[in-house]
This record gives sequence, C-alpha cells and structure tokens, in this order.
Amino acid sequence: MESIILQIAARHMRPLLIGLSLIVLYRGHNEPGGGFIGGLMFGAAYILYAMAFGVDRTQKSIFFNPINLTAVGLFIALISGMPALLLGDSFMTGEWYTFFQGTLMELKLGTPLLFDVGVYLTVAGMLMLVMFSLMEE
Amino acid sequence: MILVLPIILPLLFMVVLIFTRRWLAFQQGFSIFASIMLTFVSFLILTDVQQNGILAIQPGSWDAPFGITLVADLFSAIMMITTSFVAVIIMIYSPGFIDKERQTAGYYPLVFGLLMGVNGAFITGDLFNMYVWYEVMLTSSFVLIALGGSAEQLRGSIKYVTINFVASIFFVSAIGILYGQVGTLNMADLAAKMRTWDEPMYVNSALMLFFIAFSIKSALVPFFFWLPASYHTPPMAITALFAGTLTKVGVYTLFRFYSLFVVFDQQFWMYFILTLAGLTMFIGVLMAASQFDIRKILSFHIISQVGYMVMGLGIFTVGGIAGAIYFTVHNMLSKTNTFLAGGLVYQRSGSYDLKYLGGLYKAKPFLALLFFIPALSLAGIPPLPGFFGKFFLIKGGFEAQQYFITAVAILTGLFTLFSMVKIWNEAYWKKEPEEVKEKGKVHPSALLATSLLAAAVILMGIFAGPVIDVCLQAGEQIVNPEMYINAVLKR
Amino acid sequence: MKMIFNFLLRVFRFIIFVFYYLKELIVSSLYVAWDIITPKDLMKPGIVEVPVDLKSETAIIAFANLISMTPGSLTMDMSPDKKKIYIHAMYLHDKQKFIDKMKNELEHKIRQIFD
Amino acid sequence: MIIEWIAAFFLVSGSLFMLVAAIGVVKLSDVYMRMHAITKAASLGAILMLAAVSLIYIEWLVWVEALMVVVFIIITAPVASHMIAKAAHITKMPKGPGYIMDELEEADNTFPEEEKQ
Amino acid sequence: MLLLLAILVGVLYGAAVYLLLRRNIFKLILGLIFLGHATNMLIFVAGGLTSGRPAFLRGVQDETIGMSDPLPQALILTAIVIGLGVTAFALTLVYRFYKVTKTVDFDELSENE
Amino acid sequence: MSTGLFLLVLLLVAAIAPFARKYLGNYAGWVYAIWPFTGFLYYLSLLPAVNEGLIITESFEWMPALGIEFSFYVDGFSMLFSLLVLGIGTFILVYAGYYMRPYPMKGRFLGYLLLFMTAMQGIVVSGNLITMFVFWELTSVSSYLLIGYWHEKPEARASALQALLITGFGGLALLGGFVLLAIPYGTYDLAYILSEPDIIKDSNLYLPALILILLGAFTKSAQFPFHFWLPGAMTAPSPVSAYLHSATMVKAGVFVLARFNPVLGGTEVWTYTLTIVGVTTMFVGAWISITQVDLKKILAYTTVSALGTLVLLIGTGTEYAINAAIIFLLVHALYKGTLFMMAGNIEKKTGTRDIRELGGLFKYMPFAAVVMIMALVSMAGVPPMLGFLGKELIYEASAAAPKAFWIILPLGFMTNVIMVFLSLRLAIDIFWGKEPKYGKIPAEPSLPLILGPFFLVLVSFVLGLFPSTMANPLTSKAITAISPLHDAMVLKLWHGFNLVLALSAFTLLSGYLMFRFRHTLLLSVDKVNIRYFRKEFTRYFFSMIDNFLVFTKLKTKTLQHGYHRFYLMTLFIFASILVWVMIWRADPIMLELNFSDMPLNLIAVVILIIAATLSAVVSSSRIIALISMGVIGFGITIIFIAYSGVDLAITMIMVETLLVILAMTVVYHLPTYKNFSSTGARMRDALVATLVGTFFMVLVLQAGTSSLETPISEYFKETSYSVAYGRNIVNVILVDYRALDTLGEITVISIAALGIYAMMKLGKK
Amino acid sequence: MEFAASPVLTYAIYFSFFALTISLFMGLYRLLTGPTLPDRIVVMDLVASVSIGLIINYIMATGQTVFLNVAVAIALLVFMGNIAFAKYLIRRIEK
Ligand code: NA
Ligand code: NA
Repeated sequence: MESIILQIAARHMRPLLIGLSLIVLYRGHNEPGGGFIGGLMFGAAYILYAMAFGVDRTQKSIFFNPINLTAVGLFIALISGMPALLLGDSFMTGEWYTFFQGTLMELKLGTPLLFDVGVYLTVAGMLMLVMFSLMEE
Repeated sequence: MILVLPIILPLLFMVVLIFTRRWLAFQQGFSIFASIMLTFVSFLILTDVQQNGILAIQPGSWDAPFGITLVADLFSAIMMITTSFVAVIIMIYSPGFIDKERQTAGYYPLVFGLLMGVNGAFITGDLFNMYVWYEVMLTSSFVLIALGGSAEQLRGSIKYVTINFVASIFFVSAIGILYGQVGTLNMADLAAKMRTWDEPMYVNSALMLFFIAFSIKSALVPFFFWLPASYHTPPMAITALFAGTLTKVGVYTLFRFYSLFVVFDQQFWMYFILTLAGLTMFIGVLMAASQFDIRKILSFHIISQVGYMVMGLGIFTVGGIAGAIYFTVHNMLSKTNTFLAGGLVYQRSGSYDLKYLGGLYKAKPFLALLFFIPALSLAGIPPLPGFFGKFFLIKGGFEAQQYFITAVAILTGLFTLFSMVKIWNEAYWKKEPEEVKEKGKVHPSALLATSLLAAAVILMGIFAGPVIDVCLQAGEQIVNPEMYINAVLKR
Repeated sequence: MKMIFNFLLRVFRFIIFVFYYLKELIVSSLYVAWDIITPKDLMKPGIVEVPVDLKSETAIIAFANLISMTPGSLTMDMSPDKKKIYIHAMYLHDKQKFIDKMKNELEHKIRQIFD
Repeated sequence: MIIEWIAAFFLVSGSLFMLVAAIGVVKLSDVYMRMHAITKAASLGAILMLAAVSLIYIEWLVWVEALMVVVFIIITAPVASHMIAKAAHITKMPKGPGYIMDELEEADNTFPEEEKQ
Repeated sequence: MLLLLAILVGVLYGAAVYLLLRRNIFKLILGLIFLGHATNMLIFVAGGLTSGRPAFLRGVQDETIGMSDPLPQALILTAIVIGLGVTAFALTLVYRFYKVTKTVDFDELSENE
Repeated sequence: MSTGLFLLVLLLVAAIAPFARKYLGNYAGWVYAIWPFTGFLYYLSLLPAVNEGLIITESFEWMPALGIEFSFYVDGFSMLFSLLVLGIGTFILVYAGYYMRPYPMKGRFLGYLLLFMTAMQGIVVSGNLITMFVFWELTSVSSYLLIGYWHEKPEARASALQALLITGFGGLALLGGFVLLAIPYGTYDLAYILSEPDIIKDSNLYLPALILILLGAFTKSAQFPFHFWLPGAMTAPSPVSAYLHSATMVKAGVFVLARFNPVLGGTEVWTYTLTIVGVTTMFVGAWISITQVDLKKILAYTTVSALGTLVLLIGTGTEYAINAAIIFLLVHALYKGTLFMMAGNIEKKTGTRDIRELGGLFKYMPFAAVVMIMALVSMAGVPPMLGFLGKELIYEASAAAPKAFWIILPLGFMTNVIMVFLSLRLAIDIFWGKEPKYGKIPAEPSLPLILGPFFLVLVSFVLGLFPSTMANPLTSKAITAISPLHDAMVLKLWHGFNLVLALSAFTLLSGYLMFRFRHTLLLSVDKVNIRYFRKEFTRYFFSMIDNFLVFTKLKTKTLQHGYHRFYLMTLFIFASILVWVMIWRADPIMLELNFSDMPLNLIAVVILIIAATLSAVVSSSRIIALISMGVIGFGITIIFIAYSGVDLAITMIMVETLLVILAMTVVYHLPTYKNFSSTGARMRDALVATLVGTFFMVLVLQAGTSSLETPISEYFKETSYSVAYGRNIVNVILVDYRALDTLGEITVISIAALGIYAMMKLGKK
Repeated sequence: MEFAASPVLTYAIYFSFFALTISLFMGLYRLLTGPTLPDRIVVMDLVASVSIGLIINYIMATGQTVFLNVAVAIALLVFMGNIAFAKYLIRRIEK
C-alpha cells in the first residue's frame, strides 16, 4: 500500500534529515546531539523512505552495504584512538587542533570528533540493516 | 600500553573480518593467526604482571577514578591467556565443523567480538565499563547462538537472550544504585572508599543485585536454567567456545567483586556463596547424570563445575582461591575438549544422542582417546589437571575447616565420574546400534584442534607445578585487595 | 532579469502564502474550538473527491498540507496518478462550493508559488 | 515588558489551543473529526508557544530551532493525519453520525502494478 | 518527587517482569523494552534529581555547583544504545522464530530439556 | 636403577605395547614380560640390603607449592609387594600373550595390563601420599578398562562401571582422608608421617581422616558391604582376574591399611572397625562361595573372604596377627594367581567354567591337574604348602586375640572349613567327577599358559618346605615395617602338638565331612541363600543406580522443564527473596516526604506513564500495547527534561519511536494475538512482578536518600571545557572521558548489525 | 522549580502547565477508552504536541533554551510513528 503524499514527503524529508543529522553530529560536542543522535537521524531518514517506497526501492537507492557502513564506523572510532599513541599519550586521549580562531567562531577539530563520526556511521548502518531485515515483505 | 591490546586487537580483527567476510580461506587463516596473536599478547601481559606487579593504565589519560582504568592482575592475565588459547583451538576446529553459510555469515568476526568483550571484562577496572564489555560479549554470544537458525536453535536463543538480558539489567541497575550512593564507578576507588566507612549504609543491597546478576551469568543454582536450555542448540564449535569462556567470565567477576566489595557482613556473604556453590555442584551433576544427549550431559556439567570454582571463592583463603583459579583454567581447557570430542563423535556418527551411538572405541580408538583424556580430567583422575584442581580445592576447603562443602565437593566428584563413564560406556563401548544415522567423516582440522587441546590438557596436569605457582600468586592478589586498590589509585 | 523578478515574485507570494497559511490555521483552529463548545448540529461531514491539476511534487504536498490546515477539511488520500484528492470535510453543506474553494482558492495559490 | 505580555499571551493561547485539541480528541464523534482537531489546534498551539519562546529568548539559535520545529510540524502533521485517516478509512473504522457522502469508498485506489516497482 | 519516581521505577520493573512471564513471544519483546525503560529511569533517579540545570558549560567561568550530574546521563545514553542494539537483534530473532516455527506461543515449543 | 626410572620405562612399555603388538605377534607377552621381570630381579637383588635395614627413598620435585612430589619409599613391606606385583605380573603377561590370541584388540589389552602393573607398582613404592593417590586412581582406571574388555556385552560394561564407581568412591574418600591426614603434618611425605605417628593421633582430624582412608581401603579391597564389585569383575578375561585377585588392585586396599598401621592403627576405633568389617567379610565371602557353580565366581568369593581375613588380621594388630597377615598375603597371592590362571586354562580347553559341567579332566591334563591341586592344597591350608603356615598363624592370632573378639575364632574356623570343602570339591569334581560330553577333547595347556601357575605353585611349595630360610627373609622386614613394635616370628612348619594343630586337624576333618555330605548340605545352604542372599548385592547396586537415575530424571523434569517463563519466574522469585533479605538486613530508609517538589504536571506525567504501562501490559491488542509504549516514551522524555537530561531526552524519544516502528513491522508479520494464560496464572505472575517491582522501588529510595561521597562527575564539570574542549559535558563524557565505554557500545551495535545481517543472509536460503 | 521569569510570564507558565496537564489527562482518557485503534494513534499525536508544549514551558520557566532541541526531535519523529501505525492497520486488512 503506497501513499503518494507520503512518498513525496519522504523524498523531501530524506535529504533534510540527513543534512540535519550531519549538523547534529558536528555540534554534538558543545550542544545537544552527537554521533549517536546523528546516526539515529540518518537511519530514521532511510526508515521513513522505506516506509514510503518499500525496502526494495530503498535498497536500490543506496550504493553501499549497510554492514560495511557499520564496519567503517567501527574502524574510524578505533583509528581515532591512534593519534594519541603516535603522540606518546595513552590510547584514546583526545588530541585537538585549532584550524581557525576568530572572535566570532573558531574551528577546532579533534580526535573525539572523529570518534563521534565513527559512532554516527555505526549506528546509521545498524539501523539500516534492521530496517532491511524487518521491513521486507 | 600493552594493556589496551587485548581490547583493540580483537576489534581490529573483527573489522578486518567483516570487510573480508566473503573470502572464506582468508577468514579461516586470519582467525587462527589473530587468535594466536591474542594469546601471545596475553602471555606478554602475564610476564609483565609477574615481574612488575599489577598493571594499571588510563586510556584517554584521565586519572583514576575519573577516567576508565584498565588493570590486569595475575588472575586476569591467566584468564585472558586461557580464553585466547581456547579461541585458537576453536579457530582451528571451526573450518572443519561449521558449514560454509555460517562461516561466511559473520561467524569469525563474531568470535572476535566475543573475545573483545571477554578480554574487556577481564581487564577493566571500572564498573560501568565492565557492563559494556559484558554486553559486547553477550551480544556476540546472542548472535553466535542464533547463527544458523533452526527451530531448536532459535528457541534456545530466545531463552538465552532473555535471561541474559535480565541479568545485564540487574547488573546495570546495581551500578546505577551504587553510583547514586557513592558517586564513583572506579572499582578500586569504590573498594577504597568502602574501607573507610564505619557503617555499611545500603551498599549490600546493590551488591546482592550484582551477585544475582553474576550468578545468572555463571549459571549458579538457582539461576542456571538458561544454560542447559540453550547450550546444546548451536553447532558444537560454538557451544565449546561458550562452554570454555562465557560462564567463566561470570565467575571471574564474582571473584573480583567479592574480593573488592565484600567488606561488610562477611560472614553472611561467605555462607551465601558456599550455599550457592554446594547446591550448584550437586544439582548440576545430578541433572547431568540423567541425560542422554552428550551435549546436555556436558552442559549440566558446566554448572556443576562452576560450583567448584565458586566454592574456592567462598573459602577465600589463598589456597582456596588459587585452587579455584587452577580449577577454572583446567575446566576451560578440559570442558572445551570434551565438547570438541563430542563434536567429532557427531561428525563420525551423525548424532549426539547416546541411544544412536556406539562402537567408537573399536572403530576409532583415537577418537576414543581424545574423549577419554578430557573426560578423565573432568572426573578428576590424576595426573590430569582436573585432579589437581579438585585436590587443590579439597585441600583448601579442609584447611579452611569448611568440612561440609568440601564433603559435598568430594561426593560430587563421584557423580561426575558416573556421568563421564556413562558417555564412554554408551558412545564408545556399546555395540553400534542397528539404526545408526548416516556416517560422516571426521574433518582433519577438527581432529587436529581436538588433539592439540588434549595434549594441552595432559601437559597442564603433568607440568602443573609452574601453573600452580602462578595460581598461588594470583590467589595472593585476590585475597589481598589492597594490592589491586593501590595499583589502580597509584598510592 | 525576468528570472530574478519571477523569483522575487515567488518569494513575495510565498511570504504572503505563509501568512495565508497561518490565517487558515488559526481560523480552522478556532472553528474546531467553536465546534467543540457548541452542539454538533452544524456538522455535515463527508468525503469528497476533488480533481487536482498540479504537476510538481512540492506543489502537491503543499496542497495536501494546506487542505489539512484549512477549516473543515482534511486530506485523506490521493489517487496514485496524482489527479484526484480525497478530502474529509466537516461542513459539507454544498459540495460544489467546497470543491470550488479548494480549486480556486487553495490550488490557485499553490500553483502560483510551487508549480 | 510588553514583549513579556505578548509572550504570555502566546503561551496561554497556545496551551489553550492544545487544550482545545485535547477536548476535541475526547469529545468529537469519530476518528476523522478528532483528526481535524489534533491536526489544526494542536499544531497551532505548538506554533504559538514557540512564538512565545522566540519572543523571550532573542538568540538566533533559538529562532532557528523554533522555526525548525514549526516547519517540521507544518510538513509532518498533515502527512501523518492523512496516513491515519487513510488507514482508518481503509480499515472501515466506524464513522460518526450524519455523513452525507463518501466518495473515497467508491474510488479505486490501488496502485497500478508497474508503479509498485 | 523521589518517592513518586521510585514508584514509577517499581511499576516499570513490575510491568517488565509481568510481560516477560507471558507465553507470547511478542510480549517478551515488550518486556525487554520495559526492562530497558525501568533501568534507565532507575539510574536517572538514583543518580540524583536536579531540575533546570542541564550539564552544559555556557561561559568560561560557569558555576558548576547545582548543575545536574552528567555522568548518570552518559551512562543511560550508553545503556540506551546498547539496549537498542540488543532489542533490534531480539526483534529479528523473534521474527525469524515465527517464520521458522509458525507459532508465537513459547510453551508450544518447550520440550523437556 | 632407580625406582622412578623403572616405573617410567614400565609406563613407556605400556604406552608402546598396543602398537608393538602388530610386529611382535604371539611373542608379545614374552617380550613385554622382560621389563617387569628385570624389575623383579632388581628388587630381589636389593632384598639382602633391605633386610639389613636399608630404606630406599627417591624424590623428584613436581608441585613444590602444594607439597606434591614424585617420591618413592621402598622398605621391606614395599619390597615384598614389589616382588609379588612384578613376579606374578611377569607370568601373567606371558600367560596373557597366549591366552588372548583368539580375541580382538590384544595389543590394547596388553597395554592396559602393563598400565595396571605400573599403577600397582607405583602404589607400593610411593613415598608421598599424593604420588600414592595418583597411582591408586590409575589402578581404578586401568582395571576399569580391563574389566570392560568385552565391552560389547552389557554385563561387562555394567561390571566395569560398578568396579569403577565403587573404587572411584573409595578413591575420593581416600583423597579426602589423605588431605586431612597431611594437615597436622604439613607435608605429604610418607617417611615423615611414618616416623611421627603421634601427631595425627593427637589431632582432632584423626577420626575423619581415619574414616575416609578406611572407606578408600575397604572399597578397593572389596570389604563388606562393598564386596560385590569383585565377583562382578570376573567378567574380565582370566589374566585380568588372576592379576586383580592375586597381587594387585584388591591388595591395594590391604596395602594401604598395613602401610598406615603404624600411624593410624592401635586405637580402639581402628581395631574394632577393622575387626568387625574383616570378620564379616571373611565369613560372608566364604559362605556365599559355597553354593556358587561358576569356577571363577567361587574363586572370586574366596578372594573376598581372604581379603576379609587380611583386614581382620591387620585390625587385630597383635604380633601373631601381623605375622599372619603378611604370610597369608603372600600365600594367597601365590595360590590365587595360580587358580585363576588355571580357571582360564580349563575354560579355554573345555569351553565352560561351570563346575557342574566339568569332570574327569585328570586324564586329559594330568600336569595341569597337579599344579591346580597343589594350589588348592595351599588354599585348604594343608602342609607342606605355604598355605598351611598361613592358616596356622591365623589360628594362633585368633586364639591370641583379645577376649572381646571371641567371635573371630569360630568364624575363622568355619571359614577355613569352607575353604577345605571348596578345595576338595574343586579338585575332585573337576578332575575326577563324572565326565560330561566335551565339545572338543580337552588337552594339556601349552607352555606359556601353564608356566605361570606352575611357577607360583612351585614357589609356594618351596617356601612352605623351607620357611625359615626362604620365607622369613621375604617377610620379616615387611612385618616390622608395618608394625614396628613387633618382631617377625621365625616360621616353622612343625609347631609341635598344640591347640592350633588340633584346630587344623579338626578343620580338615570338618571340611572333608562337609564335602562328603555336600549334596544334602548344599540344598540347605541354598535355601538360606535364597532367603537371605537371593538378590546379589550387584543387583541392589544397579537397582540403586536405576532409582537414582529415575530420581535425577524426575528432578531434572521438575527443574529443567523447558518452560521458559517458569525459568524466569524462578529467577525472579529467588532474586526478590535475596534482595529483600538484604533490604531487611540494612537500616530502614529515612524518607522525607516533601510535597512542594511535586509539580502537578509531573504527577500527571507519572500517572500517564503508569496508566499507559498498565494499558500495555493488560491490553490484548499488540497495537494498543505499542501505542502505549510510544506514550510512555513521551512521558519519560518529559521526566528527563524536567530533570535536565537534554541529550537523554532526545535519544530517548528517537530510540523509542524507532523501536516502536520496528516492533510494529515485526508485529504485522505475526499472527493475531491470542491470550494463552489463565486468570490464576496472571494473578501469580502479577504477584511475582510486584515482588520485583517493589524491591527495585526500595533500592531506588535507598540510593536516592543516601549520598556518601562527592561524585566523580564534579571533576568532569570543572574540566570539560578547559581541558576537553567541549561544552556538552554529557557528550564529552561519551567521546572523551569514557570513550572506551562508547567504543564498546558501538561494538555492541556493530555486532547486533552483524547478527541481523547474518539472520537475513541465512534466512534467505 | 525556580522560575526565572517575570510575574506575568510566571502566571502564564502556571496556566500553561495547568492546561497541558488537563490535556494529558484527556489524552489518557482517550487512550484507555479507544474505541478504535486510530483513536489511540491520535492520542499519541496529542501527547507529542503536549510534550512540545511542556518543553516550551520548561524553557520559559528555567531559561534553558537547549530543551528546544528535544522539541525538534519530537517534531521530526513523531509522525514516523504515526505512519508506521497507519501502515500496520492497512497491512492488516490487506492480509
Ligand atoms: Na551525544
Ligand atoms: Na544519591
């Protein structure tokens, strides 16, 4: 059973949700949000899409296998602990680098952020997998 | 820094194995290599701890008790070595036992997920972190036990998942309550603080919740039901892996918590633990005796033998603890070995049911030997390690003047012997029944793995001396928790 | 130049539309409030089929939403070919008048901005 | 000061609309009617209350977020109500008294086979 | 408020236990979700209740006294995520279980072990 | 050569034996006998030195931390036993090599036999309690393998199981006894323990240690009421029986009793227990053997009787008794080895062991007949065989026993009469009685089969003829070793006319009369036996095992019944009981009720959650349950917000919604809901749920009302921005302070994903 | 709860809380009485809206504008739940 209205809404909501999820991911260190909530949003975008179009079409609309997405996320999270080792600190010590510092805003990136990216991808991948396995006809 | 390796290496291996999940040959080879590597790392940690005392590091560079502590004493190191060694054996065994579909459906990465969780639980010094590692381990085991998905297996899985989930909930609830009361999660910090209080407040209620949780995980009576309901359902390689590692993590944690946190009302806790131990030993073995499926007999045995380990804890002398540790290590090896040998029987005869088995002693003497060795070890026949474990515990029990529980332990030994001989009489000595299921061939890699483990069992008995020395040192560290606390809090 | 003008026009109309939308929303809410307080005699509910002549998807969904936010009407379904929309109306005293309102007032506005 | 009064007004009226929606949910005769209430009154209530927040906290972040909530409500509430209404209709949920027509009943709304792909 | 929330925690645990004791596997899933809720609430309440002071540092010299304790929150977040993973898996498990066995009654399949 | 090395090589021979059998063919027995024979000669060569008072000790470190070492202690007593074990063992191996020719798996059989020998030899030379125990258990295991040789027959398996369980039980008791014994000594070293007998007697561990060690010895030595496994064990091939009954296994128990006589003996408990058990066993064994017809079974029951005699003698503990014990030990080993090997020979040549189907064999195998009859003469205690000396000493010991043990003499007399009767019966019925039709014509056994019996009988004869020069050197040091207070008596064949001689003569006469009137006699004994011994103990044993199995099955059925929810219920009930106990033991909660901190809206939210919870629990519609879940999610979110959990609220509402959606998708695959449980079940479950819910409630109250220390999170608040560069402290905890948790958490997520992936992949096929 | 606002607003917040609480109870009534499934789904929708309202009240009361993020999340997700329920209902008929 499809609904054209829902399909249109889902088509519009998906990029919106994904974009929002990235924002949430980025600002999670200072504002509410972070990798997990971002990942959930990312997954939600696809769940909505699947509810509107069915799993098959959703599956066709992505070019990666969600399990790989999860694994990449895990790998990134793991990698984010390594720079500390190279710098002589304990594993997973947060290392920060300020790219830009102005009065209005500053751009500071660090390994915890990278770690959060890993969380994001892992959660997103998992949600997509659950969806594919449960929403099949 | 070596202390992070037992966690991050399996994780790395897991990621690699997920990406390469379609290349079967690579998966098989790499898994063996990787598990050997883990064994090596654990060995390095053991030697390090032996030379330099208890190791403690702070990943993330936040000092204890603020950041998460990783800490290894001899007990953790011993447990890690044994676990990784069992994993090596299972990795050699698996290609010959698990069907290709399962192997390419994530079996190998899941095993490393399991190892990561197990190792994490062994070396973490933080309550909540331990919960996390428990979950890593359990989730892997959830998946592994359901992998394949026959009706029987799924039913077992659901039971397994539910009850273990409940246990985890108890565990994490206890953490929440404890944090609310004392505001710390670092185990050493908590233990140190507890030792400064005059009155116990309410910590013992939370502690009881912990003990219930770990009693469930280690399948103590009356919380054991999930184990026999589920362990016989997945392929034998997986059951063997579980038998060798999972319940022992529960036992490990019981030891750790008892040593660190049982400060108030010690008399009560001792009797509590000893009662559980006695019931577990006895009821487990009684139930094993009535079974006719090899896997079920062995599963009930796991329960009974966990009782022995916990008995050592209840005695809580250096001798008792060391005996329990030795017994645990022996049990991890011997138990896995019997399961693997049972798997070989299955490959050869197509059944685990004693009614359909027979004639293996005549037809396949080597297979018979491969079962006979660990079975005798489990039954506590010298000079196999099971004997020294039992002896060690009896000695510890008598020396601590715990006569009743020791008598129960001795009596339990007889029933253990009975059920082992039952398998032997039926599967190996009895004439092969007419209506045998279709016969298969024993896979060489499975045979090799079982033989290696049997050799290890024998060696562990004959060269028990050095192992026992390490166990005694480990027991010393457990009985004197100040060593642990000081190592973590760097004072 | 014309493009910019067209764009500005659209933006202008959109702003107007937003206010229109809000007005509709407030009015419809008040209607609902009124209905809840007064006896239900006023109501003449029914489900009506209304033809749609919108092309872009944005327009269609905006239309459907607008209908729902308008007093007394609620989008219930749309035909798969996007040509017909089914509306639940609370006060269906005159079917044709209702359809006309939908087409001339709402759809027209939507077409100006989104189509 | 006046702004606070305005905000207070928005807040009160917003919550009143929500109350109206709630009363509607309780009082109205069938599910479609209740849907009217919830879609319109509750949405408006939320929007009004958000306006109150935006008036009191003059930060661009608050505004952006408030606007986001409004936009989402406006986009999603009708879609949701459409789905529920459609589901209720297909499952033939009892309608209240006084219906004068139901043209959806007669319509064939199955998707053509090729479009399902 | 502590008493009220403690009662709530108790009710949630009770509900979870009751649901887990049903024969229908679907209720089992509900029970698992309830257990998760109950535990989250428990950690939250036991960790101390502070209203109106989320754990965000706005200025450099922000007053930290009276700020809510962020640690139980972080723990609950981790527990929620883990719960999500486990529950999602349990859902697939139940789904497969039904597909294979064609029953949702757990008793129907309990043979003696 | 060292004792340890000898044992090691013996063990190696045992290990190689199964494989070498292929290449050695029928000579395997001879070849394998070389090493034990070497050992025999070696110990024989040491005999003079040992008689001079030498005690050989060796020690190899094994587990110093536990006081376990591989150490050996060879004194006169060990020496006597070593000679028996290795000497008889040599002949048994030669015998077995030929005897087993027609049967399968001879290689393995010989290997087990050698293992058995190693084990027994190990026991007798052990110098450490644990070393001794290791070998002790090894005898149990190897005898199990030997008794179960014809393992395809159910009765062989049953006998093997029976033997293993009984001796295994004893082994466990013995281990416990040894551990207790060693506690006051602080060492397992045998030499030290033997040198300080008073330490254990002064300890309160004496009695438990004694009881446990006695249990071990009695089971192994088939003492009443554990005697029944031994006759059962004769299902084993004859070489095994011969070895088992003569020098090994059953004698291990006697060995332990004698070995620890200096340490544990001499007390009243010891004397009474051993005497009563011994005398009972002696008589019961003899009595049952009267009506037996299976040649091996007769011999087996006489062994039981003999073992009883030995225990009795050790228990009595007088000078005479100890002397008699050692001599009788030697006597019995020699004649019983011969008799069992001969029984095997007769069975081999005639195809039966039933004495009613045997007769007139003398003319077919005269030499064999002579050998067997000499052994029987020794058993009957007729001069000049060594058996006579043994019996004389037993009578002397009985006569000299304390007055309290007056029962010994009549019972000993009757036992001996039965022995005479049996000797006559076996000799005459088998070799001269009425000849049945044999399937094939019996013939003289071949050399390897008769060599062993012959030599053993010969030794018995020679020792009997020249007791003081031949037997005394063998036994004197053994006697003083197990009873340092006593002297070894000079053995003489002729004691002059005295009471003992008269008793001997009267015994022979009675035995003859018994034989003469055996037909009437046997009938009446049979009647008694049918009434009182109808069921053999074996059958009691197995019905006990069966009952045990039924019991465990029942227990398993009630405990492990397969009903998942009852598992959970048990779990919850026990958990609540335990936690409630702890709550009860703790201080009562000091709760301040403060209504001012209860905002109306939160009360409403809590009520909403509780109502929705009840709706989810009670509702029979899954969809209503899920909708209620959604409502609960919102409620909890509000509570989180009310108490400052922002990230928490966001996560909560998202996870909740997604889970409800996912659960929904599962639901529509499932069939419509059916209510399975009755009202009663619901009430019961509700009660359990209440138990659990309330204890959690109390725990929360406990935690909420007590705060003992400053929480570590104060540190996070102070350093989150300045050190970790993050304003959202919760997030900073997740990705920095406790990043390891999060790493584990996403691992969980990945594993769950992997599981879902695997289910999908495997479900599709 | 300590209110960070001026008296006017405080009273407004009080009133708002009161109105929303009443709304919650009304939703509860509908949730428990039904009668149809879609009715209950509507309740979920109502509770979501009231939650947003409550969040705004908390913001007004405490000045913690971070709570607005939660409102965003609710607005984003609640309709997905509704859609899932609706789809379930329809699917049930189709089966
Ligand atoms: Na976050
Ligand atoms: Na507290």
